Amino acid sequence: MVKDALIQAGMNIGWATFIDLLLGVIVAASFGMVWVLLGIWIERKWAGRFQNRIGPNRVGPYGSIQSVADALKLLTKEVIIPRNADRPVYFLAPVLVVASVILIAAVIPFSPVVIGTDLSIGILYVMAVSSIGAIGIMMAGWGSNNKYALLGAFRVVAQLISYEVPTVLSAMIPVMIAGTLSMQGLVHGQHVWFIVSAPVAAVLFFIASQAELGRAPFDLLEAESELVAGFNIEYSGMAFAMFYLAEFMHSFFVAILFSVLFLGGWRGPGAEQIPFLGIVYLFIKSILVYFVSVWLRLTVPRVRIDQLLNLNWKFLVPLAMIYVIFMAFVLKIAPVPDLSGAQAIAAGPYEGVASGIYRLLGPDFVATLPQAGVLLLANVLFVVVAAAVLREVSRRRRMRVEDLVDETDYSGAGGAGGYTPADHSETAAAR
Amino acid sequence: MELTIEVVVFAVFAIITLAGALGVVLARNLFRAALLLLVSLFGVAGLFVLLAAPFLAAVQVLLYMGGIAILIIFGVMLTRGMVQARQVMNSQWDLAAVIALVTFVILMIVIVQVAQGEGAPLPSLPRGDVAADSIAQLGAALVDPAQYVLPFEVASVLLAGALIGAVYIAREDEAE
Amino acid sequence: MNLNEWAFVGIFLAIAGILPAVPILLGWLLGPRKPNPIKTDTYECGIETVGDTWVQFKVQYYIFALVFVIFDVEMLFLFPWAVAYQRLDLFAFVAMTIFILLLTIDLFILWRKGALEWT
Amino acid sequence: MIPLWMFLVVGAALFAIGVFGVLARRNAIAILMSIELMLNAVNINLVAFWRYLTPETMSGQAFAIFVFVVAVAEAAVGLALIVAIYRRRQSVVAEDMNVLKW
Repeated sequence: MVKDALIQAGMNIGWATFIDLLLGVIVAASFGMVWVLLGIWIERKWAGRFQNRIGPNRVGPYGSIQSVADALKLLTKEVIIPRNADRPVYFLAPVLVVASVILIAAVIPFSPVVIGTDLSIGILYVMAVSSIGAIGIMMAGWGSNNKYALLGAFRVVAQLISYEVPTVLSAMIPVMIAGTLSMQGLVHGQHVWFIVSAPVAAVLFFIASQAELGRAPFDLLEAESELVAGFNIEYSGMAFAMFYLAEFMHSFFVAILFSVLFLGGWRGPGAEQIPFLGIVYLFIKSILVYFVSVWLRLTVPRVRIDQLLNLNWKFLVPLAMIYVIFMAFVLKIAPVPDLSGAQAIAAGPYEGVASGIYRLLGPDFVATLPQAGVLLLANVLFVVVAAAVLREVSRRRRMRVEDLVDETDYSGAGGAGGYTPADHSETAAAR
Repeated sequence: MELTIEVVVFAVFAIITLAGALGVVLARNLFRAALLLLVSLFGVAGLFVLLAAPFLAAVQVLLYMGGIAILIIFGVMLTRGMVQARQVMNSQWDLAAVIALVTFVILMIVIVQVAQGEGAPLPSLPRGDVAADSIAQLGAALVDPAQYVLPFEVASVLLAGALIGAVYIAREDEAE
Repeated sequence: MNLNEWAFVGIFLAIAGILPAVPILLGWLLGPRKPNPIKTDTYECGIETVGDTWVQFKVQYYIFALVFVIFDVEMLFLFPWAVAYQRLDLFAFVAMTIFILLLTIDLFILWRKGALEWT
Repeated sequence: MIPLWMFLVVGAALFAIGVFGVLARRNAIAILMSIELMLNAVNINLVAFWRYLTPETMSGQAFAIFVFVVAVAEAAVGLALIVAIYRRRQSVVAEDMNVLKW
């Protein structure tokens, strides 16, 4: 639209394209930044309610411009640079961390027509871009030249890269059903929401992505109520604010991502016809997901680092891998149906109950329902079997631990199956 | 050859790649060298995009920058006594420079000869477009018994072996 | 392939770098700058810094990174396979099952050997 | 469009830089990084030839993927060896690893 207007105004085609793209980029990129100002206020209000207090209420109506005031305050604060800091690395780190989050906005499908750019590798692009954040954190740890910052950075990076495995593996299921990596393609492929056809993947993705955010209950390296801070200990003023900003922006983007992957993105009644409705639907879904994530953050106690890593490597990753094979198998039994027949019925000349239902609910939805039902049943079966196996495994382990405790044999450090204190947490995680 | 936007973008990524690579080789501080390796790898990802292989570009970022580079940085930290070396190059660095230069010159001669050769000169335009569903084609080719399924399974054996072996080597010996 | 969409990503890359850099720069310009030796000292809860910054790290960090990288490669194979999955035959399923099972078995071996313990 | 030889020149230059790094650096991890550079140079060439000569098949991309696999395996085992040697000898200088030298 802008491009055509500019070309009509007599501008060179190349420049018109460039300005068109630039405008799109600025809108998409600042979306996150603007959201943060609002989102922080919303989250603080929620947190206040959860903890039986009011939350911010001084600046503006209901404290709604508190975040703006905070940002202005931070602007006037001194940016303390540690004497021994590796300066270029020290200042590049927050930039890289924020950039890695903002870049996700480029491929978020807000509605059938509103999307930054619909890359053919959409979801892979998201995963690739967010994996850069780990490097930014590593740089922050190194650049500060502080042993606690470096240690904290190591821990965060170990957490981030560990949980990347189940995140990506569970995102593989929607890709498999929709048969595309493009974000719009994933939304278009969801005639029935993927949370129905692949609920286990949705749960896995939600847990793993919460850990990737580094928020409670997985925020052990910041742990503001217990430790001083993690990798960002030497940062102050605006430089620190950037890490904060990245965290908030990321948590909302992950909620959007979850909605796109599992809750049908912008899908909803009438979204195809009125693109604006799509944006509203996506926001409602994302806010709901975001609320659940904040809810978890405010009510679940923090995990220990060994529990964190055990949960990932001994539970989520094996489960996700077997689940991928399992879903692949089920998809061979119940392949994604051919939708042309359903559309023919809906558009067909004859009247009747079938054609009426097809028209009312949408032909694609009705035609996909049986397959989604089969997938749902298979998922339930998977959960039942997995739970039975887990119960059995943890029962055996518990018995072994009890036996060993009876004999008070604590000597077996290491070795296959030997009792180590870590086994306690393992049983806890398995339960 | 005129100076189109594509050529400019190519030049930018080529310079990023090569400058980063030079930095890796020359940097005193090993951590900085690892960061410059990231820069170089990013440049290569850009070249992949220009070559219509966005999947490889994304994998380059996800796997090389987010995986191998992190692994290397962890390795650097574990041997941190060596991060800041007094002497970066060994005694035969001058010889090494000559060999590298000779390698480059020979490769250049080959490229120039082939580019101007009569048999099959290097094309300046791609022969045809990449299919729109190239990623799906790639996936199909990897598990196609007529194409790459054998290397594919061998790759999994290699990875499995490398994982067990590397963990075994890296772990502290329990006997000591 | 449409290079225009990648031009978008390219410009986005630049903007994504500028957006966080500007506030930091502004903060640095607007805020006070009064460094003193105690303020710019390495922060360690008020105690003077002891020893070198470069404490020895546990090799366990490296082992987790190692396992992660191997599984990252697995993902690299899984993505094109998942995209193509609908049009593939049963052989493709078996091939990928073998691939994934090998790595799963690997993970279990490491687990049994205690390489995944954080002690 | 960019002619093919420009990609080949970048690949060649990257490879030569990698060769220099492998031969000249003392630190074993730096040598490993240089090897990664060389593997990347190979990948540029593979993908460039694929794009210009056989874009209708997926051979170039498939080969590039297998190069990725080799790069990962090499980095994983190589770094593990270096870490183990460092623990034993407190050094990662390639010239110091001369137990087998006669």
